[in-house]
Amino acid sequence: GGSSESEETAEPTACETTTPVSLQLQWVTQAQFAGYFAAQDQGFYADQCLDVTIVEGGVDIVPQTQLADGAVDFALSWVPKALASREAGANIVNIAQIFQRSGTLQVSFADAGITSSADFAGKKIGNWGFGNEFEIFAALTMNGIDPATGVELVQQQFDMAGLLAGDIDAAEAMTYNEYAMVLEAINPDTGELYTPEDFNVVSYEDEGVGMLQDAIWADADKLASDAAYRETAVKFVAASIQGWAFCRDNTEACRDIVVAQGSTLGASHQLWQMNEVNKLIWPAGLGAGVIDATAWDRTVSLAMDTKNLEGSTVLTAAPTDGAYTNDIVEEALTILDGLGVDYTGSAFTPIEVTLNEGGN
Amino acid sequence: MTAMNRLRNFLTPLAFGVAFLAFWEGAVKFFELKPYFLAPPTKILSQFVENISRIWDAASVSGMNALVGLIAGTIFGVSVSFLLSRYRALGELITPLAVALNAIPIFVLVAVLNNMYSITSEVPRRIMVSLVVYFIVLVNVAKGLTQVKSTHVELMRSYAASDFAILKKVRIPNAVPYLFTALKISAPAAVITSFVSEYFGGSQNGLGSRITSNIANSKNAAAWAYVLGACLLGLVFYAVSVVLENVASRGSGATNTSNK
Amino acid sequence: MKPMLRRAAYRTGMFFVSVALVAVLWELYKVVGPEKGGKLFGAPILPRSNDTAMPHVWEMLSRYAEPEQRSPNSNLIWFVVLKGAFYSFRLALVGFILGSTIGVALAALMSRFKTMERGLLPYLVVSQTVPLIALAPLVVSWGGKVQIFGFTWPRWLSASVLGAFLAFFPIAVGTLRGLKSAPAASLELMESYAASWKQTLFKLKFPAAIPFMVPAFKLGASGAVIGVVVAEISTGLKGGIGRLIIEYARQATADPAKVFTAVFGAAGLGLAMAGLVALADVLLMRNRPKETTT
Amino acid sequence: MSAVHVAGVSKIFNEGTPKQVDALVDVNLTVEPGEFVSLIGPSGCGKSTLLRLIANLLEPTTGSVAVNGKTAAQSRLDQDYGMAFQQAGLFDWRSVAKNIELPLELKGWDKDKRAARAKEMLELVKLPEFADLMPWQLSGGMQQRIAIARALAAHPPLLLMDEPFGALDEMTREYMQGELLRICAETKTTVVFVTHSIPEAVYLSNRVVVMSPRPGRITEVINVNLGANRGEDTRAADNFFAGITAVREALRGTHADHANAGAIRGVEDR
Amino acid sequence: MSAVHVAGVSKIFNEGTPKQVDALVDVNLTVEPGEFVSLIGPSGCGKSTLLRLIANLLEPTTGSVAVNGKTAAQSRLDQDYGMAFQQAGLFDWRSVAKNIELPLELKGWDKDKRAARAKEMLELVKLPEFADLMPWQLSGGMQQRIAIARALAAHPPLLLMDEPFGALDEMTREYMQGELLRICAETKTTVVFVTHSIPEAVYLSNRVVVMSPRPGRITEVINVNLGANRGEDTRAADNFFAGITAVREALRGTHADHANAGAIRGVEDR
Ligand SMILES: Nc1ncnc2c1ncn2[C@@H]1O[C@H](COP(=O)(O)OP(=O)(O)OP(=O)(O)O)[C@@H](O)[C@H]1O
Ligand SMILES: Nc1ncnc2c1ncn2[C@@H]1O[C@H](COP(=O)(O)OP(=O)(O)OP(=O)(O)O)[C@@H](O)[C@H]1O
Ligand SMILES: [Mg+2]
Ligand SMILES: [Mg+2]
Repeated sequence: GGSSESEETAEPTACETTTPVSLQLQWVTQAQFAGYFAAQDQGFYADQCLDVTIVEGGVDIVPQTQLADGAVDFALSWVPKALASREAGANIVNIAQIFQRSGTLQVSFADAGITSSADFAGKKIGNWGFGNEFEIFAALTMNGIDPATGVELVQQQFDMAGLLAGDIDAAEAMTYNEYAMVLEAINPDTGELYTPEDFNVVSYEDEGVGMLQDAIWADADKLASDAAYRETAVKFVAASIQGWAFCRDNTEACRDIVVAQGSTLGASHQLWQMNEVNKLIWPAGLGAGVIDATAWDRTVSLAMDTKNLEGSTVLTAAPTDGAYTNDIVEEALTILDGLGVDYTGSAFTPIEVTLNEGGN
Repeated sequence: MTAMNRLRNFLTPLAFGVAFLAFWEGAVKFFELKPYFLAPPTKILSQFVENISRIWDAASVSGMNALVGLIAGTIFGVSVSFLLSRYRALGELITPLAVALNAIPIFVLVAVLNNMYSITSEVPRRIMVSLVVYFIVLVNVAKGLTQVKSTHVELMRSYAASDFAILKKVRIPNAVPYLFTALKISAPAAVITSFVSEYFGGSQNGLGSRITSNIANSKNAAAWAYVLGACLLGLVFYAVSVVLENVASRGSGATNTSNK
Repeated sequence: MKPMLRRAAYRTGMFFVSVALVAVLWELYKVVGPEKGGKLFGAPILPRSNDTAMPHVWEMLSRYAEPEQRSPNSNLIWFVVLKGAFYSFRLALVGFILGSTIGVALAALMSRFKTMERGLLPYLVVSQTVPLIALAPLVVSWGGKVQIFGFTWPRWLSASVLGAFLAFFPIAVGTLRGLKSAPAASLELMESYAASWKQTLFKLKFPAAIPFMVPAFKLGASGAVIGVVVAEISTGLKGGIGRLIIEYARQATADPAKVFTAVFGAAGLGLAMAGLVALADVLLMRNRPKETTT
Repeated sequence: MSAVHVAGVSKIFNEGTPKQVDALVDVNLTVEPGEFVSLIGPSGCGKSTLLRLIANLLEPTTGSVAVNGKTAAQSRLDQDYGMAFQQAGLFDWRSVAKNIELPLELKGWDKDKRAARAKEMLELVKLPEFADLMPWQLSGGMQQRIAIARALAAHPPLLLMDEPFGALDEMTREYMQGELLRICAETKTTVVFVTHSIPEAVYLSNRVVVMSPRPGRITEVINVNLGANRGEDTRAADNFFAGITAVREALRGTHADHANAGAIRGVEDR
Repeated sequence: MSAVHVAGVSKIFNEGTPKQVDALVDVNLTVEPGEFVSLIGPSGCGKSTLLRLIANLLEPTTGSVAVNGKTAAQSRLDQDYGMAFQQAGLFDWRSVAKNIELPLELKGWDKDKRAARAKEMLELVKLPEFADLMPWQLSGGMQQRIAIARALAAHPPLLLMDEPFGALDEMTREYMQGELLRICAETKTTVVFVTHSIPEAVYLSNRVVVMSPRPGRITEVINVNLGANRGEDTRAADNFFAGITAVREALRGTHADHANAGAIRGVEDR
């Protein structure tokens, strides 16, 4: 838009007024949200005349309903969960698909022989519940395994102790978090840390049932009716992507920002997480945040076909129009063009991270 | 008069309940509350009917955890309070601990118990329920065993009765109403604890985890259908304990034996 | 007063002795118990005695002296836990006060109008069977949105409200029983003075109810703590002990002892609330005849 | 104008239900100012009910009750009487002085005036040094004296007492009887006094009203004037014993088959 | 051989502590078989303590207690006495008959023998039709009669009673006194009876033992033999009134400054 034109040139000039904006995270502070913290820390939000409050999540916080309730201005949510809320009346819209890939894994000990989702049958399959388990159901459905009878589904605690203790055959793990947890633990047989060789990892992205994850959602009604809110959304997405680009190029600095924000996870864990999250975002062929219609459609169709424990599907019908829009993110990328930010990250190469015991 | 009273005791709460539900339904309709925020009672009821067999299954899992824990905790609590009444020094030692534990949120121990046992088993949840019940029973029954009328003890001593005879003929009968009071408190607590302990992971077959996962999936009406199941389960436990208490106190004639 | 203090000191001493005893038993079990857990009389109730499931007591305690994170300016864990417990304590206190106010008001209402008691009491019982985990999301969603008298509902208030939800019930029931405990002769006396309902309530019924209210308040206080901790876990409210429990539980894969620091913190929080009520008990009951126990 | 005038009063509880109790039937009683009248009779004969009717704590089913020439209701509002029960019924949470001040507080007296009156009453019952103690720190007899002080605090012309000394041991009781007589003489108070004890009724009263149960009625009124200066010697005097015998005779008639009277409470009450 | 022989007994509670109480000092008392002896005296004079010493529920500090020629301890083991208290102290959870059977149960009697004895005792106290009721379904007087039946169930030669009628109203009390006399005459039981009531002591006893407090001692023993056939008329008889006067005189001496006696309980007890 025209207004953003003027701001990008007037880079250092003070804002006349700042717009207060709140963002609801899905969970407590960690590198999964580094881009937003970086944007705040590096002043990218301030540059856009935004005063951003980042609101942490919890076990029962459903970010998209917080958004729909008007408690916050924007929320992060995985796409299938948000679509389910949308079907339940939350009028929200995906305005930027930050994570381009799914980071969900199913981790098992190498000797358990679980090398693909087809091997899940009859096993104790861990998951976190709270709507983070759809990919597991999708994989089961794909393999013709009945979630209620074909496997034993177990809700994991906050840690991975269940896997290490042998209570669970394969545990749900995010590349950037729980997978690191097992690699930070001591193998009692060797007295050393576990190594990747000790485990088999099933990646849902690779299995073809990956669903879209962290995306920025906005209030659809306000977006349509409130020009100021729309403008804020554009600026917010732009500054956020700028933050993620910063983290791509400054992995360790971003780790420090997150740690400074009060994450109690250890530093090596956070660095690992930062690095893995970068891998989910970059490279972004269409530009960071742009929603890839193919991936979207795959997510939607999986959500409509996947039956959960109770035999119901995530979605009963295809989402109504306006579940996502690329308009906002495209305007945002225009702003970033003006700032000279690389938002495709085609040259991105991840760093090598060594995990320490306990992630410290 | 009495028939009239009984009718009133039944009709008044009914009227309140109907008014409350009507208000709820009306509020949802009037303010156009979105389903993810609050579902109207009619929708919850239809979900309840629709999912009745699943709710029954989940309720039997949570209910079994609560029941096993309740029974185990009660047996354990009663046995230990016998020990305490017999060995005063032990009582002096354990009672402050039991009183303190009653004041702290011990449900957080589930996180620890899940690692001490297998997360896939129901044992940690049942142990959690037992613990909660145990301390309630212990404190109450120990009180019942010790707070006997001094006339009664003196009378028994005048009969040259042994300590065991005093325990059997005075202390235990005196403690029975206290036991049932403890049960009345611990029965609902057992149910609630069994839900809360599903919060920390484990098999996803109980009411607690069904409620949270439905809420996480924005299936609010379904979640509240499970909540309704949970309320009914809690009420069944409570009602049974009240009936037991009444049966137990009928013999002793004391209508208000509830004593904390 | 003096012997009462001595009694309290004795009980506190006994408490610490028994806690120490539990610690000893814990370590003893670690020596004799099966590494991978086991069965007793056919039931799998023997816990695993390995260091992941049951860390050594000294491991737990030594954590308090360690920094929370490895970063140089990290606080020591004892400080973090203490701060978290104090934060939750404040929330629990707000919840407790809120719950007490509602509970006492309901009790007064029910003691005034028989219809209210008939109609309301069963639902108060029902209300307590509603799992907190179902209410949490609903109440949480009020945070930052609901406006009361021009101030926006802060997120922490939701946690306090859930605390109040568990606190109000025992208080309402106990207070109601207390209000009804006023002896018939005293009620008649007030009537003979042509005292108004309000005068009777404040000069007779409430003072007479105090001995019933104090134990009810004790239950209410522990309810408030439970409510707040559950709510903190549920909403991830930053700053409280509930949040520390999830965070440290997440690290239990590699550091199983750490979570115990927060668990003990929660215990301390409960005890602090109980202590507060006990203090109120002493103050309120100081001029009352002491119970004689056999 | 008589202090109490009960005319044709009957009181039926739970009328028309299976639990109907004819507590009082056609009771007529007049008490003159300054008189001391005792009500005596077996348990359940309606003594307390009659007292409560006078106090307007109950409404008669038929008949009328007048106190000091006013309706019972009006005289309750005017605080024309003070009341004392078997249990002293002091409020545990108020000091002795504050207990005495209670009726004055309810009348809206100001603080100084209340304190002055409490002091005066404490002197009347000879316990001035106990003002700041809590009731439970006093013996039963002292508590009962405080209750009398409370009943008299507003200087009511009429004192209604329901077995006030029933819980005291006999020796303390005799002492309290003497005190009550002295206080009433000093304050010229009219007293209606319910008791179970024949010697007590005889020792205290100008007239003893004997009642009988099922239904509750007045069967006899006995004049026993032992004179103004009763003392320890009175209790050994012949006319005291004569009075006792007269009241016992009157009661014997009302008190037939006592063996299993009032049996099986459980069946009766629930 | 005397039924009770108390020689040079004193009892000091909490000896050597600041809370020391000299409950009894140098008490000597002999009760002959078949005698009815009452202990009377102001509150705290040690009546209950003396009774408990006889029952071997307490050990004397000095002196000796013999019952039926045996030590008190031995006679407790032999169940030589039955006991009854102010509160009937029935067990709420046992039926009336089962309450009476309790002491027999403890002696190991078999079921039929117990049931037979319980029936016999219920007839003795004239409540045969109440065997299967629960205690709380009975009136206070009936409960007290059951308690007496329980105390007598094992046919002990000695009955120890601590204010057994203290909680009853005066009319029921007089009735119970008559019953007690009848039962004791039928069973030829020796009775040591604690009471606060002068007429009760006089009516029941062969001898009235008057005690005084601080420290507890026996000040006088009054013979009041009203004869074997006491009845309602006895209570109007001159020698009854004479007995009352004698006991009152004896008590008056022990009972000086009553006004504030036993004051300030709180300070004294803790
Ligand atoms: N509120 C009431 N409802 C029903 N019946 C009552 C009520 N109050 C008293 N009665 C009945 O009325 C009768 C007279 O009772 P009242 O209390 O006046 O007797 P009383 O002479 O004072 O007896 P006591 O000597 O035991 O105090 C009794 O049968 C009693 O059960
Ligand atoms: N177990 C005890 N420990 C300490 N002091 C006691 C104990 N039992 C009685 N006393 C004291 O001994 C004294 C005599 O008590 P006792 O109970 O024998 O009196 P009593 O004559 O029966 O009085 P009452 O008429 O009030 O029953 C009292 O001062 C009492 O406080
Ligand atoms: Mg009465
Ligand atoms: Mg005594």
